[in-house]
Amino acid sequence: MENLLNQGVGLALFGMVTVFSFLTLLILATRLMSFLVSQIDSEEESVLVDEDSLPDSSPPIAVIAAAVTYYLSKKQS
Amino acid sequence: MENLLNQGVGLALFGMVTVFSFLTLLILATRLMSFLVSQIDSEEESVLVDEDSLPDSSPPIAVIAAAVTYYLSKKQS
Amino acid sequence: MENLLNQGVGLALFGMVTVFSFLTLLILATRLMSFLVSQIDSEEESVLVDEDSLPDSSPPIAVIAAAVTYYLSKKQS
Amino acid sequence: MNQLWTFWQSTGLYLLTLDQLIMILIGLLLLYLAIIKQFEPLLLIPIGFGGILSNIPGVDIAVGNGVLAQFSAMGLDTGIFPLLVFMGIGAMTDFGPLLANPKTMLLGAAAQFGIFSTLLGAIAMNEIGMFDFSLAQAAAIGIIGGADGPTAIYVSSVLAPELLGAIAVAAYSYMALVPLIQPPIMRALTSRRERKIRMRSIREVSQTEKVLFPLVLLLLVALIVPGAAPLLGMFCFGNLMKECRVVARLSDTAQNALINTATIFLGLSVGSKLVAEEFLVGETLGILGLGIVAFGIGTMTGVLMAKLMNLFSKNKINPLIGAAGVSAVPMAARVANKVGIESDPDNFLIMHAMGPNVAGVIGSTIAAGVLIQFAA
Amino acid sequence: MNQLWTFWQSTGLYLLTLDQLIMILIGLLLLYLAIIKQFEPLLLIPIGFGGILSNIPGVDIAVGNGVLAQFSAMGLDTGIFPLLVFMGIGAMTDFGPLLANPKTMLLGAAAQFGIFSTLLGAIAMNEIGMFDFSLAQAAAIGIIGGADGPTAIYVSSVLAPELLGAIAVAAYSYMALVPLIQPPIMRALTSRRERKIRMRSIREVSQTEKVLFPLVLLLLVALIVPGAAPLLGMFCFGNLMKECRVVARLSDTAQNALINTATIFLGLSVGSKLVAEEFLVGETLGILGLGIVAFGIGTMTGVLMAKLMNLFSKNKINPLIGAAGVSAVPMAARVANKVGIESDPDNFLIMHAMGPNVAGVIGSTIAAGVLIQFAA
Amino acid sequence: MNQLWTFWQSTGLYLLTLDQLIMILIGLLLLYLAIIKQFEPLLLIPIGFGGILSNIPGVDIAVGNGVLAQFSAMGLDTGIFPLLVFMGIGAMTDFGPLLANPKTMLLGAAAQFGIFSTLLGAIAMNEIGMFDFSLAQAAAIGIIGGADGPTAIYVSSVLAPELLGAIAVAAYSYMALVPLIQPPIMRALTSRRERKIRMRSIREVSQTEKVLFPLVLLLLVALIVPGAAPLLGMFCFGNLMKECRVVARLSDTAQNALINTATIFLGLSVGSKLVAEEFLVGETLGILGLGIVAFGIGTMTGVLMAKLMNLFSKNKINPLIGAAGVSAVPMAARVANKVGIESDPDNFLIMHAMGPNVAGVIGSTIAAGVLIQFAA
Ligand code: NA
Ligand code: NA
Ligand code: NA
Repeated sequence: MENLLNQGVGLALFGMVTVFSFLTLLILATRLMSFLVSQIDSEEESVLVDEDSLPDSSPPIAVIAAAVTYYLSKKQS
Repeated sequence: MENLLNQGVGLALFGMVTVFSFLTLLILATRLMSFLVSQIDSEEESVLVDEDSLPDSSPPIAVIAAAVTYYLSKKQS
Repeated sequence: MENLLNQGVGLALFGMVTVFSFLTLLILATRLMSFLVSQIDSEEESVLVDEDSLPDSSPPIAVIAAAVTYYLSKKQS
Repeated sequence: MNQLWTFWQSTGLYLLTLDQLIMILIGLLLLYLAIIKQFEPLLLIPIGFGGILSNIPGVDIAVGNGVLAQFSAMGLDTGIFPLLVFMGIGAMTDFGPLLANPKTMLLGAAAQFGIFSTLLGAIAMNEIGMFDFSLAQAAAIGIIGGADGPTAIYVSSVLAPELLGAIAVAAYSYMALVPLIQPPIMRALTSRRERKIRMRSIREVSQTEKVLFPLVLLLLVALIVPGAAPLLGMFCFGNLMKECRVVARLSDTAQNALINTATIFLGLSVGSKLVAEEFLVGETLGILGLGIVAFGIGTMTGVLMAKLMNLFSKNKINPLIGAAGVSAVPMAARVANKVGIESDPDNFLIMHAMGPNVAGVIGSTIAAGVLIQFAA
Repeated sequence: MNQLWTFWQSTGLYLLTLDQLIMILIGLLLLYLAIIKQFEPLLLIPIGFGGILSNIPGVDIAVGNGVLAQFSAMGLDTGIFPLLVFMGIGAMTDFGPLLANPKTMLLGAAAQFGIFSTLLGAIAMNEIGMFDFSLAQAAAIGIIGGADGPTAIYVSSVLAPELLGAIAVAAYSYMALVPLIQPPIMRALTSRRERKIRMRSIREVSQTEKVLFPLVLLLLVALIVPGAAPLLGMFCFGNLMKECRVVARLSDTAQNALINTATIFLGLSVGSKLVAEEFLVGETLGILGLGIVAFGIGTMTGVLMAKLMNLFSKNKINPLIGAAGVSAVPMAARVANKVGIESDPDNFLIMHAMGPNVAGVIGSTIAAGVLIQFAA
Repeated sequence: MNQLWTFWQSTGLYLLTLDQLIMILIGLLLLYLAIIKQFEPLLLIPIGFGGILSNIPGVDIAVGNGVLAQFSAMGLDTGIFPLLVFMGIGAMTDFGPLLANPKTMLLGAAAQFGIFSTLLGAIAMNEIGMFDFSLAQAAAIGIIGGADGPTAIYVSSVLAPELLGAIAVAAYSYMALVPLIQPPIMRALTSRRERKIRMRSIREVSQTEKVLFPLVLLLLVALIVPGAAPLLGMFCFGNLMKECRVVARLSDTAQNALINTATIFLGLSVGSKLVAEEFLVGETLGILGLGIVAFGIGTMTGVLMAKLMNLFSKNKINPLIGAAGVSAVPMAARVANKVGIESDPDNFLIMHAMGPNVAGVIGSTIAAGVLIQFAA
């Protein structure tokens, strides 16, 4: 019984700390994200959702291949 | 075979009686329900579906607690 | 390994022949279908989807019964 | 060459049996009835198409891990699909006309004679040595007389899954044939004067009554015929969602996306039961024959009950609306209206017939509950 | 005669126990609350109706192969239904107000004190010998303080399925009671001057930020509290589908047909847990009592955190919006607005309160992740 | 301190492996392609997001009782999700242009060379010792050349579930890249004069033909390639529901709520296959390489077949529409139209290209049936 109480207090403290830490980090991450977006947006017009755009000429699918290759080469060495 | 015939006749009779009894009771219950509704409706305006209403000040959730308490007290005695 | 190569070449040839044969037959079947439809349509007005039509007086459900009967009679003989 | 021979042996041309060919033709016939004759297309198109798929040789569709076998295991063997369809029908049903004139429920009771006389008919066929139906099978056949598709499918999935295909096909086909089956019987049993009876206009029913009715109905079922509670429970739940008006989004989904999805899956699952070994048997003929008798008797007893009630009541009922008691919503109510107009072009019976029509749904569900409880 | 006796023994009238009668009455009470008082009707109507169905004697509905037992096994025991509901809520959530003023996330963090103090309260009840809750059970009870329905159901399905019925009923009931529970606490903890604080107008948030936010959130969860990833993952997925604007048809289905279907099934499944043996126990009283304390403490700590933040910041926060940090979206935000208007009829707090309101959802999901990871 | 250590060991920061990090980045890349580049977003958003969820360490999402593992077991391993998507596509397909000019089906046949040459390519990679693909794996890779998402997923779920993630990613990525891959090949193989060929205007097709076509197609499949019957059967069923016009509510649900729900679940399930151990292997590189070759060869053979047909026919076909035979509906047809307009701004090929485009779907389904029957 004593043990359960200890466990409970521990879990409660720890849980509350985690929730606070998480949301504090989220505030920082969100601010950083918003800051970066505002920097990029001021440089160029919004890149999002251009209905008429077709894929451009440097297919980023190649990046997947590159990532896998790189990963495999590192693994083998 | 004879047995199946007996069973079948019994089930048919019994089923038909049940259907009739049920719907007769349902007529009575419906009439009673409509009568009670008309009585209540004539006293007050329709209580149903008032979009703006917020829960009133005597939370009926307490009734659940009361019901469980009452039930438990009876059970223990 | 050699075996897999053989299997692969066989499957590829055979698959391509099947795809071609199938679609060639489908061309023929489609043309036949369109021809028959045009013949029937020229005789009568379109029979499809007449919203007001009720089932007519010769219930084709009888055909199911007839089919089953015929089938069973042949099977028993 | 060897590979060509293997291929030839894998084709439908080589593998197709006569049984399968006949079943495919029956599937095409059901599609024809559904599309051209507009026989209950919502169910008969999936059933017919599923029937064709199930009889394609050389591939597992309705058996093993086939997709229709999986649909069937998921929602037909478990009863889930017919119950979801029934919930959706509940969410589309208006009990107003019934609440305005509750005594017409008796018409919905009387028309269920069709169910029980068909049950007896099936047993009589046993007696004369034609078939060998068990009590459960006879009960499942009887439910065709309930003129209610999901109820028929649910009951046969419980009592006689091996007859499900034939029973579902018979139930939906005869429901579609109601405009042919009923009018001659209705005319034969009524005088022209009776057919001209005008009924009093229907009172307006308050929303409170409509909200309370599914609960009253459910509680009465719980107290008297618990076996009907799964079917009627889902039906009443759908109806309550509709009438309470505070969960419009749920009611909307129950009436559209959910019932449509369940109908597609239910139809395909029923179609998966149209395999030759189960369908091309003498019993199917017996079921088709008994089914039409069931509809006839239900129509008859509905009309006769209306005439009987008129002997004791001063507010006369037009006996034509008794025929609507078989269910077959809303077809049977429309037929009552149509036959009524033949005798008096200004006498619109449709609203009066909706009462017994939905009462017939309740009645056949109660009958179903009794059969499941006592014939299983 | 014998058959009549058998029939009588099959009726609900004969079989009904006092427990079942009480549970049916509780089911009717939930329907009354949902329909007349409009207590979270989307969930309480299916829960209440399911509760009635589950207590009908003599037929398997919530047990064995009954339809509600099957729904429950399919989507409640597996967590699928609450996760789908959560995905749909994600697709309906606008993080704009939160992104405009991220520091209000702290309010959503503070209000989760309700969860953990309730956990301690449950353990305290053990200490004084009232109950015998395990740590997992205490954690599941605590989550009621999260004021978020699907999260509460998900957590209890993992940690304490035997308490699920009572916890779900308590969570939804108290969420509906937020307009009664919160205002007195909010008024007691704030001065009239504080309640009149006007907040700066909210900046416009770009679409790019809205698209990136669910991904930032998910990645942070993945790195820190993986246990919250199933819940928050489905939530962020729904939100991304909405905000990215290139899959409007998927987002539309997630917000309508899919969430509605999942809600119907989830509610009925929760209802299937309202069987007498599990619900009519002393623990239910404890849960109901602890639940209201949880809401009260969450409200309190939310408001106090706002006051604390005002000590260190020049852009003052109206402490009323701290109460919205409990979640109970969007009810708690509306309550904050309403109480604010009492003091200053021109001070509309609703948009400012939406930030902590959705932060409260994130906060309780993180708390849920911690509880699942460490109390299981 | 001990507890902090336990917590630290439970975080993603501690648990994350390099493999998982790479896979999460690949998931983010897929989302970028889907949202910014609009690469088949309907599938790539769920796949990419599912891929991220599946690589979060310390929690069961794509394994064990995790929600994505359950979706996958429910509908991907069983084939149900791709079949439902295919049914919905059938309900959205108009066979009119194909029926108006049936001989263009040959273009849809020719373009399937891409499938079989890729199969040979995979085996050739074995021969030179790069990989060790089995016949079933080679066949599953080949189906990428079918340029049809649900078909590719269905076939790989049957023949090579271990490659499903890579195959699905490749198939959808290359389908999105069709506007880049096809035009150079089309221009290289045709003269400017050929590209200017104007085709005769398309005859109007009667509704009767449209209703009968899915049945004719299904029966031919049943007789010749039963292995394709599950896929083509569901496709034809969807199309029949649309064209018969008597079940508009079912067709509507198949085209909206049902296909959207199936797409969400299918995408997440495919995402659950993007776990590092299965995706970060050399085979994935081989699959990506072979996939682009498959699209190229399919385009080539489609165009060449059109030129071949022109040798024997007086009604000349514009060879650009041959490229639409690869499927990739409707992207490939649009590309044919666009390349045609380059040479003659008044020559609209889109309707002519829709015929081979949907014929390509039929063709790849037949190819899939052959592969499933003979490579399993
Ligand atoms: Na009936
Ligand atoms: Na919360
Ligand atoms: Na293709």
